[in-house]
Amino acid sequence: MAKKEYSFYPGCSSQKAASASNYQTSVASMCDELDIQLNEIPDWNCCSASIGFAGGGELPRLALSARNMALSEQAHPDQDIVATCAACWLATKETQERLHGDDALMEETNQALAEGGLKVKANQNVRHMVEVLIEDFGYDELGKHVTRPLEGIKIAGYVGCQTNRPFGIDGESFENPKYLDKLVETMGADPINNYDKKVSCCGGALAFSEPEKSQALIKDIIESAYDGGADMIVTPCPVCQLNVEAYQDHINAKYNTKFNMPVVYYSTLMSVAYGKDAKQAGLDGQIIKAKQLEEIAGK
Amino acid sequence: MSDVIATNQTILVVGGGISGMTAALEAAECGKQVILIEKSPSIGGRVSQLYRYFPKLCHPICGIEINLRRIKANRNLRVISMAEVTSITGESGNYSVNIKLSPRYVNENCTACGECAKVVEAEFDDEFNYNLSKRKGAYLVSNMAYPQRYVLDSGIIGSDDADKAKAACKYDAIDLDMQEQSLDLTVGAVIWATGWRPYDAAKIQPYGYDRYENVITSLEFERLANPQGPTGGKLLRPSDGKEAKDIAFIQCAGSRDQNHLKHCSRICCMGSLKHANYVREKYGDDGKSTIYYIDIRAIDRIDDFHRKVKEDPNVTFTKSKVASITEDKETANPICHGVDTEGYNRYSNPHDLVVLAVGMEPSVAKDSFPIELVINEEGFIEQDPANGGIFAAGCSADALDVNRSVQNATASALRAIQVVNRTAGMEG
Amino acid sequence: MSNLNTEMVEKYRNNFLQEVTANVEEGEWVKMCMQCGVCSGSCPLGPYWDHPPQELFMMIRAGKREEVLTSSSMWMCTSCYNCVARCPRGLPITHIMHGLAHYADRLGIAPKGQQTRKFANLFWDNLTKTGRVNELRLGISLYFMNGFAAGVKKALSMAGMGMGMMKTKRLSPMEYFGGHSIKDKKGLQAILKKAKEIELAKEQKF
Amino acid sequence: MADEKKIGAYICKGCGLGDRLNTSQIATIAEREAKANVVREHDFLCSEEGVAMIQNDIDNEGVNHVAICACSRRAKSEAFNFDNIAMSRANLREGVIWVRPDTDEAKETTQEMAEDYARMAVFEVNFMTPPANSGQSKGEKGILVAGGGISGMTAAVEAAKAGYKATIVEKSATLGGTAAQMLKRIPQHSPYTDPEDTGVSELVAAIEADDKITVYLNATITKTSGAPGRFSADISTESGSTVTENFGAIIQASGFEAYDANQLPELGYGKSADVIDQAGLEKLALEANGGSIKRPSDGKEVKNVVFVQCAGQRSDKEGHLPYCSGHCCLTSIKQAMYFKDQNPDIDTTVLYSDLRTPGAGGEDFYRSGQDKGVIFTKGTVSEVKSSGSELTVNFHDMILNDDVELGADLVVLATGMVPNGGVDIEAVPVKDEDGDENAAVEVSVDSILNLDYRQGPDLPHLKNGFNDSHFICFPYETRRTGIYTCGPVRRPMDMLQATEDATGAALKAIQAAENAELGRAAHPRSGDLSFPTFRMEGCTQCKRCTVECPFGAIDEDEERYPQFNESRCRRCGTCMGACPVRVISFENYSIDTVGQQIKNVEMPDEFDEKPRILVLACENDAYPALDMAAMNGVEYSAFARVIPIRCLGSTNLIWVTDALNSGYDGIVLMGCKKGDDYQCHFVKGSEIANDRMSKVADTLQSLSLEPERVATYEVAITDTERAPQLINDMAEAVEKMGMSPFKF
Repeated sequence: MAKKEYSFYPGCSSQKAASASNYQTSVASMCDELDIQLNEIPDWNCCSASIGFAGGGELPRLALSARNMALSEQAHPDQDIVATCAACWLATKETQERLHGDDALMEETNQALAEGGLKVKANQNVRHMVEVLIEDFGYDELGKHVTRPLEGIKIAGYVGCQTNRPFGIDGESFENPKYLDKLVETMGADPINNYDKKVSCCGGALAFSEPEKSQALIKDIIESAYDGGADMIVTPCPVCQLNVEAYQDHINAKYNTKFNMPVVYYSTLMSVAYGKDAKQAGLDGQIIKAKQLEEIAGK
Repeated sequence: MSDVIATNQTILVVGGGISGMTAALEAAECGKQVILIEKSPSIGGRVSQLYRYFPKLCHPICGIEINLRRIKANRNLRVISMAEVTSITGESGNYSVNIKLSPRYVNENCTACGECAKVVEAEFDDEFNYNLSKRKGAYLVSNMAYPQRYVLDSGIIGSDDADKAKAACKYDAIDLDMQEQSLDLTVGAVIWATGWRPYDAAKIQPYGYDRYENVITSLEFERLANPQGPTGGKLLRPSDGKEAKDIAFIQCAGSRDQNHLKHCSRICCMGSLKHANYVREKYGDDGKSTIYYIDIRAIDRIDDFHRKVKEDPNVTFTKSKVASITEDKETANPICHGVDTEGYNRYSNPHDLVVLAVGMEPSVAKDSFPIELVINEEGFIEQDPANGGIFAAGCSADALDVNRSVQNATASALRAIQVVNRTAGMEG
Repeated sequence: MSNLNTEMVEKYRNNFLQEVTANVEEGEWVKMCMQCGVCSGSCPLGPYWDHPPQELFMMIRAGKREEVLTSSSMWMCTSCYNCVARCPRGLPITHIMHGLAHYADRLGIAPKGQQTRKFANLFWDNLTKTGRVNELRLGISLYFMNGFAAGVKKALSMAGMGMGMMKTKRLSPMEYFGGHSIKDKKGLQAILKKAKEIELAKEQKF
Repeated sequence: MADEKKIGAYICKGCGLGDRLNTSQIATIAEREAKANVVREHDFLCSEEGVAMIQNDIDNEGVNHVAICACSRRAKSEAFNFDNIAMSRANLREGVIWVRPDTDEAKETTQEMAEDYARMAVFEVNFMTPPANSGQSKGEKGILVAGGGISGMTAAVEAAKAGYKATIVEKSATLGGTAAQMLKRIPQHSPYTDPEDTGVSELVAAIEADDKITVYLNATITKTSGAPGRFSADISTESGSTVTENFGAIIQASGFEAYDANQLPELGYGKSADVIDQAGLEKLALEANGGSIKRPSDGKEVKNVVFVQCAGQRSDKEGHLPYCSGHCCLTSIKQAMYFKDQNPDIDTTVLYSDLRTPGAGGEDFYRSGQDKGVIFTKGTVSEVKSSGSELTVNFHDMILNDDVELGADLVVLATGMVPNGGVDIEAVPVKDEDGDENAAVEVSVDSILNLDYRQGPDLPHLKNGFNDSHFICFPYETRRTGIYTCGPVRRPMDMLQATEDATGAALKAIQAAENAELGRAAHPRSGDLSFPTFRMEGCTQCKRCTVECPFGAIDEDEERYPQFNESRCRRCGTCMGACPVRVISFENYSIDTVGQQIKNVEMPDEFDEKPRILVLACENDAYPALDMAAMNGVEYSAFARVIPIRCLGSTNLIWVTDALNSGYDGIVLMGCKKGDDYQCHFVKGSEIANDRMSKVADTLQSLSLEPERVATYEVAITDTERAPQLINDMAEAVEKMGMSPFKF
């Protein structure tokens, strides 16, 4: 297969020494195996996720994503924009939809961008990395690269919210998307069927501002993974990953549970299955070590 | 089928449900030549699968019995089953229609003695019971089937079962060499009465029809309630065959929802009120019904039926569109989650069984009509001069209850008669 | 700030729905709600809302301006989009909640101690400074946003997590000094400034 | 039929009949005992050859009475379908071998059963004559339409389009009815977003342009007599002139009256000029003539209007309407749009309890209303107060659970439709304290049709004054043949439905006229040519037939003898059952056709321990139920002899008495559900029969027989388990009571 190039929007959390830097590491290894070239959007900015709304009004927030699209149009005009972060993808895709749905908004946005010497058409496809994998490669192709099948590992596919709603991955349902399970299967591991917290919310950004409420949600997400017999959880979203992994101590303390459930990215699984070592797979980024993966990666 | 005679004064009725039957009979009883075609092996349509009608709680097949007698007695009316329209060309007063006839593998000799069914072993999902049970590969659609003739499922053709069936028939009624046939008719007017199909409940993802055994549709519930149905009239839930006594009815399952059907299907509220009656009929005070609704649409004089049910202490009305259904892993009880909007009360109610009052979707998809017609966004055929001599009857025209379907079908019969009378130059 | 509030009260007399329609992001959708309640039932933090979305919509129509804008309800939105996905009338409920929160914040009548409100503001300030979010600064300011004592307490309680993050190189002390930023900060800030102007100008038109 | 009677009996040996029964024995009985002239057996009677064999006897052997001894009369009816002959069916398959076990011990009783049925069939047909057109009809085809509103105009126009003459009689000075008082109507076409032109002017134009349509304005129908195909109506105009015209059928489109909102003082009607009903708003909208709508009290521009749904409707309160008028929600949305389309800043609030906007268009229109800024609030209104120029609506907000005082400068009450259904001829007379009967409450109401029928001047009401049909599958089956109602007089409805309804009614009217000419019965025995006749010399003028006929088909002539109006008759036979002196009969159904069957059952000697149970089963429901029981392989007593009857209402006591006298041990009567939700296709048949049977007790007493020997049941067509059970129950009861002493 020929090299595939995309205009890449990494997002703040994927930066060096940021909360999802390990995600970025594994994505890089995965792409390397699949011969994907990610061309970073020069000087991209934060999308304000879905929490910037208090300070930023509608237009300012749209302008943020519009700027990224404008920069992408300049740098990589004929490439699809690809994001690995759910929030980044959603914010950008939403902006695109809104701009095309409302000429006045498009006009105003460009007025604003002009101040920065930019102009946006917003015609590039805005896609999540998972879409690239499923649509541009397909499970069969992805399977062909597996050199170390993740045999015997039971994995709960936690899709979460923003990679799933309101857009979601084409052909998947909001309530029971199956793509993570299929990816898990493709990598030779065992998906947890009827994982009923699959698309439940982890509290998102409110994990910071409403920790107790959010941790109650996170608890259910982990519990139900254990109920399903999972060894670990896989997710496509940095916020989900951080929230579900990082607060397990607090939750254990509060609810005296004994959670110690690794939470990894699909790209981590794939890197390992593709024969990358622990570091390349970003396994060193696990607060809760994914031992089974390390073993395989160590082989 | 070469013996089918039709002229530009003939009226073709497409669809043998209550609307098609009515349109065909009313026209034929005015002395018009009518051909009624039905896709399935028997006419009767969806109403023949219902247990009772609202608001009288009388039995649909009672009316069908009368209609069948009218059909048998009427020489102007010809019924052709297993027939589908493939194309219509021409104009008002002169249409050429091509009809595809699927093989029944059983000819007019059949006496419905049932010997073939006895020897055939292969079983298939019984579509008449919405696949809640199995039927033989040689079968009579129902005791009310008309034509009262058996059918061989094409799935057994070429198998020993087929030969066994043929051997068992003393009347040379089984013809395994039957082929699909094509029939060309000239007709003056067409009444389109292909009716409706239940909206695919699996698409309403939050309700988990495809994930939870004890979430069923209102039409499946009709079969469960019916003594002739798969459970002999017992309200047994699919997961464990236990009697369901605490039953939830969810309105607007697919209706009034831009994610599914935009329109209100009209019949579902009354249907669920009727179902609450079934629950009382079966269990008395031991039964419990909960109706989750947005607006109860018991329109016009039948609102008294609604008010009667409201007085039943065992029936709870909750003004809420259920947000989601989960399943209790131990009991397999579906749990309805949502908010009662009258005063903001959250609920998570477990029930023995959840019945989705699924919406009404036109049977024929907007883009697959054999001739261009004026069809509204909802997929129903509008009454429009541009449709020429083609008239919708019943649920092809709108989401209608039986009573209104029959009125509408009767009206359509007159519209068709106007066309053929004009072509016959009979005015004045 | 609150004079803007009184200004708006004047402007829209007793028609709060019109005010929302004009000034709140996607506010024109509020009138389309048919009170089925599916949004309220779908919300992950539902139980913590004093008034769930469908009720807020009804309150807006009923002109309960103060109750709505001073409510903490819309600040409970986690942006999970469950309501949006299920709404039979296609209301962009998540955005309407964001819009209401933003509007209340601008009018200066949003609940003072509301944690999400503070965090959201911090986040915005943080990202607009450098163009990118600086997680450590955000985190630290987050701890201290309720005052020093509370901050220390919270910082300690979160220390475990913080350490975990640092050990795994997913949080770096170096961040506090400088850290990530875009090159064309000026350009970005100019863009945002202009965007805000346009928005306010539009508002005046109504 | 001039040529002499020749009976052919044909015994089928197919479907296992040949293996299970001794058919040659049956043939012998048909010939020797029942005196059939031609008797033939056939291996496969419904086959082409079998049918040809019979047809040949008819064509060449002069057979004109045919007894088919094979399967149920409900089966193979296409095969056994011969012209101009009398035919009976002996049900040996569903009625005998399918309900009896195939065992040696059962063989004898099964054979007896079959022999009896064969004998019965031959005797039955022996007493039948092939019916022919009575020739009563005058072949009138014109349609009389009472009422010139949307429904009436549509009915006339649609009938004319089909080539039939139509005459509209409208009591007011103009056509158009209520619709003509409206600015616009609810949309009837996609995209269902805006009110449409009422369409009244087009209809009026179409009527004026059509020479097939005659219109009488300021006119009423002062007398209607006759029957389908020969109605005669006196049409009197205000000027005093009266013309008499003949018609084939009648459509009653007498519409509705607005509910009197003065009965809603709590909602401020009558107290403030600014509280109006929906009709009132249409008036204001028309007056506004495109400009802004002004309120009645002071002509001030309306800035804030509140619509109160279900005003005096859907409630059991004294003076309120118990039903929903169906159109009001959509109408209020339409009327709110009158304001919003004119000026979006006008506040329009609809207070509802259930918003009812069904069907394809309804929801779109609701959405469009919201889009235009109409506010919908689920609330129950307790009071509308007026203070000076301000109105205040007090209501409970069901969603916010709040008691709210809402200001308004105009309040529109969505009050309901009151049918203009004429005199309620069945209104129960009320007794005053002296016990004298006062005439019914409704007598003050003007009659619509002034029928000179024995049973009263108008159509019977069904409920709440509506002339609706009770049937779901047969909405046009009024109880006066050839007279069809449509529009809001039969049930509350909007204009779209009224239009559909009127078109359907037009078809039924045309159909009634066409069939009357051919002497064919109307639904449900469509096509039946038989009609009742009576032996005048025997008649005692007791009037029971004229009183009991569910369809008011029988009048009384000058000498007070019953006068049968064939085309008004539905052929149920209730008159025949009612007649104490048994002088009424049909060519193909009479006291004898059934009596002979009862008589010709072989009655075993008391000591044979073979009781005989007579089952008279309604052919519409009970008989099919037994057939389907047989298809399901349900067994029942071999001692039962089932006779299908047209309606339990046709059951004459003589059948019961004769049966008891001739030694039957038990009698089971199976009719349809009676009462409010009756399922009897002849409306009153089963009910009347039930009253009649209450007198059987006396008969039983006089014969000193146990009352348990005669049982009457309501049986539904779905009772495939229960119906056989009822027969077996009787068999058991008989076993307990012992055999009847009346076997000779």
